[in-house]
Amino acid sequence: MSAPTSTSLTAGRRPGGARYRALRRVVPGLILVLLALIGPYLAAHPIDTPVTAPFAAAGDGAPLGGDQLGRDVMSRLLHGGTALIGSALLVAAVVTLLATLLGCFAVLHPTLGRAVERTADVLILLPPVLGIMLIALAWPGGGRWAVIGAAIVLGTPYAVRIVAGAAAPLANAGYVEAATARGESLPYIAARELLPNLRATVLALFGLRFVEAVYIISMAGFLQIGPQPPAADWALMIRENAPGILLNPWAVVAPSLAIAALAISVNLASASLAPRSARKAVTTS
Amino acid sequence: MSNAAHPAATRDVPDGPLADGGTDTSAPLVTVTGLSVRVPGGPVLLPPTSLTVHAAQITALTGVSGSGKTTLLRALLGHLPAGAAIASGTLDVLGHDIPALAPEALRQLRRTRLAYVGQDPGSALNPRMRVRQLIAETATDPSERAVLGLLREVRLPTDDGLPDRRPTAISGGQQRRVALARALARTPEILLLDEPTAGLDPALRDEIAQLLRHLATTRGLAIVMACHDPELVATCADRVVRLSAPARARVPAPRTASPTGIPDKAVGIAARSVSVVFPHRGGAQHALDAVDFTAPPGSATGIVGPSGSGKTTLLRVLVGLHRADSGTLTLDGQPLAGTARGRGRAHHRRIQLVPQNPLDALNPSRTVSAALARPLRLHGGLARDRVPERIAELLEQVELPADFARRYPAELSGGQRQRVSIARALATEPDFLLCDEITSALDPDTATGVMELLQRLRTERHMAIALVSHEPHLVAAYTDTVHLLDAGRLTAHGPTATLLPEGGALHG
Amino acid sequence: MAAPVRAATAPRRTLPLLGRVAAVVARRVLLLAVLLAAVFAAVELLPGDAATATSERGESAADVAARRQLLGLDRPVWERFGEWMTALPTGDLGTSARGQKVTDLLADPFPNTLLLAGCAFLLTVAAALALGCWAAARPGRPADRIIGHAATSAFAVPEFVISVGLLLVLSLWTGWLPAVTLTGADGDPATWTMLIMPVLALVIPQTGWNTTIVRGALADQAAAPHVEAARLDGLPTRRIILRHALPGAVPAIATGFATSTGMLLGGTVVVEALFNYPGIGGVLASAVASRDTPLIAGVVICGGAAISLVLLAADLIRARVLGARP
Amino acid sequence: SGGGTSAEPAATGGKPKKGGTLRIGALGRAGAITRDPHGTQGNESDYLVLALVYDTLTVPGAKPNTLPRLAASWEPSKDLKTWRFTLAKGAVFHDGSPVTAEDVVWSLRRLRGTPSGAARLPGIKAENIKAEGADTVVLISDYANAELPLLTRLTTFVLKKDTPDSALEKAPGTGPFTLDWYRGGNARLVRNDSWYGGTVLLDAIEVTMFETPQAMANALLAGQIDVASNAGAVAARTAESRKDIQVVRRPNDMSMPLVMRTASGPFADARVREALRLVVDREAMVKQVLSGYGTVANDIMGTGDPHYAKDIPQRERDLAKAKQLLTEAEFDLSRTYDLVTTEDISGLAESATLFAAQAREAGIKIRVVKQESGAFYEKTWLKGDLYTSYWGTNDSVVFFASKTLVSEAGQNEAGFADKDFDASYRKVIGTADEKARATALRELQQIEFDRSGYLLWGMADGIDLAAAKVQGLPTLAGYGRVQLENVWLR
Ligand SMILES: Nc1ncnc2c1ncn2[C@@H]1O[C@H](COP(=O)(O)OP(=O)(O)OP(=O)(O)O)[C@@H](O)[C@H]1O
Ligand SMILES: Nc1ncnc2c1ncn2[C@@H]1O[C@H](COP(=O)(O)OP(=O)(O)OP(=O)(O)O)[C@@H](O)[C@H]1O
Ligand SMILES: [Mg+2]
Ligand SMILES: [Mg+2]
Repeated sequence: MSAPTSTSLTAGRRPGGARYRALRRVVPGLILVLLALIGPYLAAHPIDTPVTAPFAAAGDGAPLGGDQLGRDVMSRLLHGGTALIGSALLVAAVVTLLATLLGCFAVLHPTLGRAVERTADVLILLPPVLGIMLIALAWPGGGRWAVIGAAIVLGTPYAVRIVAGAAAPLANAGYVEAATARGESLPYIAARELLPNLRATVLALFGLRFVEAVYIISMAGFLQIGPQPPAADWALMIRENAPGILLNPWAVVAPSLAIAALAISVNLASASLAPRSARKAVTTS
Repeated sequence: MSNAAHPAATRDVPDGPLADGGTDTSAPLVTVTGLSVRVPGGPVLLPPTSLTVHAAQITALTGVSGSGKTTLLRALLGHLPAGAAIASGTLDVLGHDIPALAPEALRQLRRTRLAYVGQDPGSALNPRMRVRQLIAETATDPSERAVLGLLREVRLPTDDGLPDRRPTAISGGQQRRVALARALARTPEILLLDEPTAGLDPALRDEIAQLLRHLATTRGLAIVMACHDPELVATCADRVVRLSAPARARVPAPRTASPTGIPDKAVGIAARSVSVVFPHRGGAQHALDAVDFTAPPGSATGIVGPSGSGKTTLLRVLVGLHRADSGTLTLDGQPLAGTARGRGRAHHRRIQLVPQNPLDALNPSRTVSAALARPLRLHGGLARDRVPERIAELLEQVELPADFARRYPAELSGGQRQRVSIARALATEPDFLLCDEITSALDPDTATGVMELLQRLRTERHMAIALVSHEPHLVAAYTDTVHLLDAGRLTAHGPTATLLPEGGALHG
Repeated sequence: MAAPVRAATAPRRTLPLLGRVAAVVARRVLLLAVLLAAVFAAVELLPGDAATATSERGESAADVAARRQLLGLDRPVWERFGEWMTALPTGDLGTSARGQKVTDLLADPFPNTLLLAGCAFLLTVAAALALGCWAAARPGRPADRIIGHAATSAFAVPEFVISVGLLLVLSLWTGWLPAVTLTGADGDPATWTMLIMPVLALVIPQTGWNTTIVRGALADQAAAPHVEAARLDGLPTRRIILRHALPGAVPAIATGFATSTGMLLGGTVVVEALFNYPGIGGVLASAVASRDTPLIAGVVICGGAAISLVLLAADLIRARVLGARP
Repeated sequence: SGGGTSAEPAATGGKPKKGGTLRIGALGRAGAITRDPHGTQGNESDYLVLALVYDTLTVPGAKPNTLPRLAASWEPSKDLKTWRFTLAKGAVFHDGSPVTAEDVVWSLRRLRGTPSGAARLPGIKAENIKAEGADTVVLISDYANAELPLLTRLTTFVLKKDTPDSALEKAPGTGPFTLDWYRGGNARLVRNDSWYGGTVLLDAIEVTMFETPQAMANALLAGQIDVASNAGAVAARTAESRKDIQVVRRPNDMSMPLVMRTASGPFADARVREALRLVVDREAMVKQVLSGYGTVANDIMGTGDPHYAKDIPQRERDLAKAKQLLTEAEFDLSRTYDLVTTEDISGLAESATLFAAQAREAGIKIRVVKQESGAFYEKTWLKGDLYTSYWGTNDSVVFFASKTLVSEAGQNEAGFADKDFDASYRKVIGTADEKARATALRELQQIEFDRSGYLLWGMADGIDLAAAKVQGLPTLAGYGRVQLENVWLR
């Protein structure tokens, strides 16, 4: 029997095929983000100039028809993703980061853990919509930033709970105790001992938070908080054009599809980045 | 079944990878020929092995740690580790070609004819179900009478409410037997056991050995067990299959023990009158009750006591993972902070613990080399380019090949993990090494090797060892003094030779 | 031989159940009070107040000031909060900025919203559990992937988009269901068919969210040793999921459902507007627009009480499930 | 004066027929419900119910724009300060008791006593509202006011004398319908057989309150209601393809002017204001913002007035002239100017957005700022340099002159102070002679056209949707749409 060569060891652990598959799942998300970024340059018309009748059906000049002012839905669609994707990414990143930090420290530091738990308990009683209304109204002119702030404040407590829940069983693991006995600092233990084992949780959380952020931002748009006209924003487009849905369904359907596609592709990407082994599912063999 | 009546007759089959029950007339239940398992393009988990198993026989799989015992059992069960695959050979269990079996047929096989009890059966019991439900769930006859009968068969009491308790409310030995009853409930033809007695005290071990013998005889059951406990093999196995390990690092030549005399009491690590109380609903439990402990530099101290007597708790107090409710700690006569956070860098380096459970002692998402490099950099202040060299050295000390540095813990066997954990503790070059059951997952040869290493470090570097162990012969052989604990109290302490004559049974 | 039964679990059952429940309830009530104080303070932070918000064209500054005094807005917040809180136990929610009793304003819409959100909640629980278990039983297979993506996108698409879609398909194009809710003299929806679309609009996104959580929690449990062991015992997948994986996943799932309650109540603001459902959502929207502190607080306390009840149930379930573990 | 008939029926489908229940939807918000006839009616649904149960002294008409209702006729004194209103014969409350001048006086004084009473009955003090005999009510204005009857058209609902506040919800009115039940904005009204104003054909009216025009339009499309009141242009276009739905257009319903501050700021120069008026593309605005459901306007408020100056030439887009005027006025083109708007009514924010785009073509940089309604009225309205406003009563030039244009007006949105305009206004309201008044009115409108702070690009039609069976719907602008007493079902 021959001993395995050391070079084949690493290759065996992560076969090229798996890496390729992971890449393939990340690509749709990247393409969409890229499209949203360069979309404004592809748009045929400016976002605030009418080119056709209000809610005109799809036709020449406006492949997806006109919106409530007769502006080109297609051009607005190409313009409208940037801000939504940007804000949702920002919210998801900040919430995930905060939650990961607080969650890890909370399980390692009981006092902080209790404080976080109590805050989460109170905030969970506040329906998110009411929370957005209050925060956005308390900060008039905050516009998009107010909504981003609200989404972060409202999303963090629950996210902290998820991270803390996943980290709690690890906090007493032998390797964490070994690190403590070795004299490692709390930040080191959180970052190097806990975090690597929470990759799956954190990435899944990021995906979920992104979707949640899209939801909250569009909800805020519907409640007339956040981005202001004539901004081309997918959520705003849905809201503004909803009355004309029977006249030009595309004005509503296209941004809705864009939001759904965005959510799916980001989730797909975050799921494929998560380590396979850490998240075992019920398998039959 | 003819041989069920005289099992002793086939007991002393010669060891060897190709051991074959040539004397059996019945058709074998399991036939393994030249089976080898490996990660494609990666390491070998099991070198080519052959094996036949007959009804009413106990087959013991032995071999050094990492030789593939667990892997073979999992292969028989059709449940190889992720990424691993059968490289060669055939595998026939109860007339089925396991690797080719459809998932549903495999499930049926496991459900009715093949039972497996893993290395840690306690955690394999659903903590939310009662003992009674656990057994009825897999039983061919789930009636009350049959369930109680099974419990009696594994020698569990049925009249003190045990059937209505949950797994968390019974002791480790009882859990092991409940798991066994659950496996037997489906009236299997083959029973696969992985390390059925690891970490149990000798009394429990003997009881389980008897039980297995009894089951094989009365039920005509074929038992295959992975086992590194020579005594268990000696008392109950009909045949022994010795797996040869894949190529491994050189075994260091055993050195003669040169125990130093008991030095000056003022130096070394000491605990005075330490008490630890765990609050429990409706009362408190004294895990430690005014316990004194001393370990001078270069000494070897055994800590012995039945399960739950507070051994682990004492070590945790010493290393600062648990703050004692009362009592004082000193190091070389200087006060020692009660928590690791309160201690200085030097203290962290000087006192190291090898924790009890090898399964979670290593961070699953960091490689062996990362686990070893950190203490080297933190405490050794080693230059970056010197680190790999030192890691290889440490691995070699615990008899692991240097290329294991790149592996993740999931790619190691139980014993290999335990040795990495020992190597990590040694990386800081500690003055006091606190060892909590460090040989429970190791076969005798490897265990001896590790103990010899510690012995050598004792003499060379004047390192003190505190050794918690259920294996009296190890305590007897490698310690000079011993502390006896019982229910949180120190019942006796003194020279090992007087307290543990010839390593005899201590308790039970 | 064996060690005695561990002391950890035995005395648990002896604690009076009533006392434990009382403690949990007391904690929830306290949390609700804290939230109310926070909301009161937040409304104070909003620019403008009820007096200016309810003013109309042509009113002079003196008129506004007079009304401000009439509404008691010139007194300090804490004084008004204290007054409001002490009246609470008597069932008095105070007087709105327009001078109506808050209890009267909420008497009709709140039960309607409870009906809507309650139906949606039950449906969500049932659907999410069923879909989540179904997907978890087929990890990595097409059914699992489809459910996963569908759940994500269902959750990403806000209620108002789903409402519009449902309206188009189920009512305006096919005429199967009434487009809006009309009420009779008793203030309730005239027919039960009017509930279908609002309930669906709430259920679809929330089911998406909860299916994701159920699926994740089950996947986490699947890695637990006893679930793995059950698999090696050859038990059928269905039984493994229902009997071995699900109980351990319940705490995480219960927390997920509890958060859902808040989102459901929030979603009613939008859904009620689109389907003209006579609920609390409309009251809340206009109360926030007119800075009507007592009315907002009234809505918050009703919603908070409903959420608290669900959380309480979650607490009890969690205590029961975790109680089995030391 | 006095006389004439109520609104013209929208469509005639044969001989009016008695019977049937009309299900009508109207906009309203749950939190803004008011049952006080003299309170602030934020909800159209509430106003609709009140207007059908209670009567005002006069009602809006097409020509003349003030028609008799509870007051059968009115007569001014020579100095146009004292006005005598004679009550209709046979007017009784729903409980059978006759309407007396005392009841009317009490109701008007109650109205005058509300916080916004001074704005609703300007120039009339509470003590100057008096009864004269059983059927004559005397209103004495502080100044000569030829248009005083205009003020009595909208909220002068008459209740029985001394109705306590606690009994308001069930207080009997005098209107064509009596209240069956009311709950959370929704109501059912049944025919008042003893109404003095004529025969009412409908058996009952069921009012449903809708939070959004969209929900209301959907209800109509799904056949759940018969009339969607004020449903909007988009709903109308959606319904156009449906044969079973009629679209009732009520011209001159809503004005959405841009207000430019004349008193100070960048638009104080009349040339700048004129330039902006020349910049706007009125046709495009009507087409895009109103979906074509409206008419181009000429910067004069009150387009529905019978005396509206149709002879003043329509201002057209002229970018060259605009640029020239801007240069003459040394207008700073490098700056970005904020145009503040709200979403109070649909189309408002859109008009601002579109105007900003059009202004850019003339080199003027305008940024649209949307404010929340409360903040807008507190911070911007009456104060801002450039903002959108909206008015729903557009059948009187004098109304706007008195409320928003004369220099001392309480709601002078643009801070407009023009001696010539003030003089013309005084002449209009102080002159009894029809001819002299008409001349002054023409003059007043010319000034408004030339240099007021308003940029009125167009007028939105009021749009009601109705099932084909509904006949006799009102076509008057603004609150004229609540006059449902002549409606019948085919
Ligand atoms: N997933 C894996 N990937 C790579 N190598 C593995 C993996 N699992 C186990 N191995 C290697 O396979 C060999 C056999 O492992 P196995 O667990 O069968 O040993 P064992 O005989 O049970 O040892 P022990 O007595 O220590 O438990 C070991 O050398 C181990 O390092
Ligand atoms: N975290 C804890 N909470 C509550 N009780 C505990 C805890 N840790 C240990 N105990 C209890 O304290 C006692 C001593 O435990 P300890 O782990 O020190 O025993 P041990 O001697 O190491 O036993 P074993 O040989 O089984 O490892 C036991 O009865 C145990 O149940
Ligand atoms: Mg093993
Ligand atoms: Mg121990």
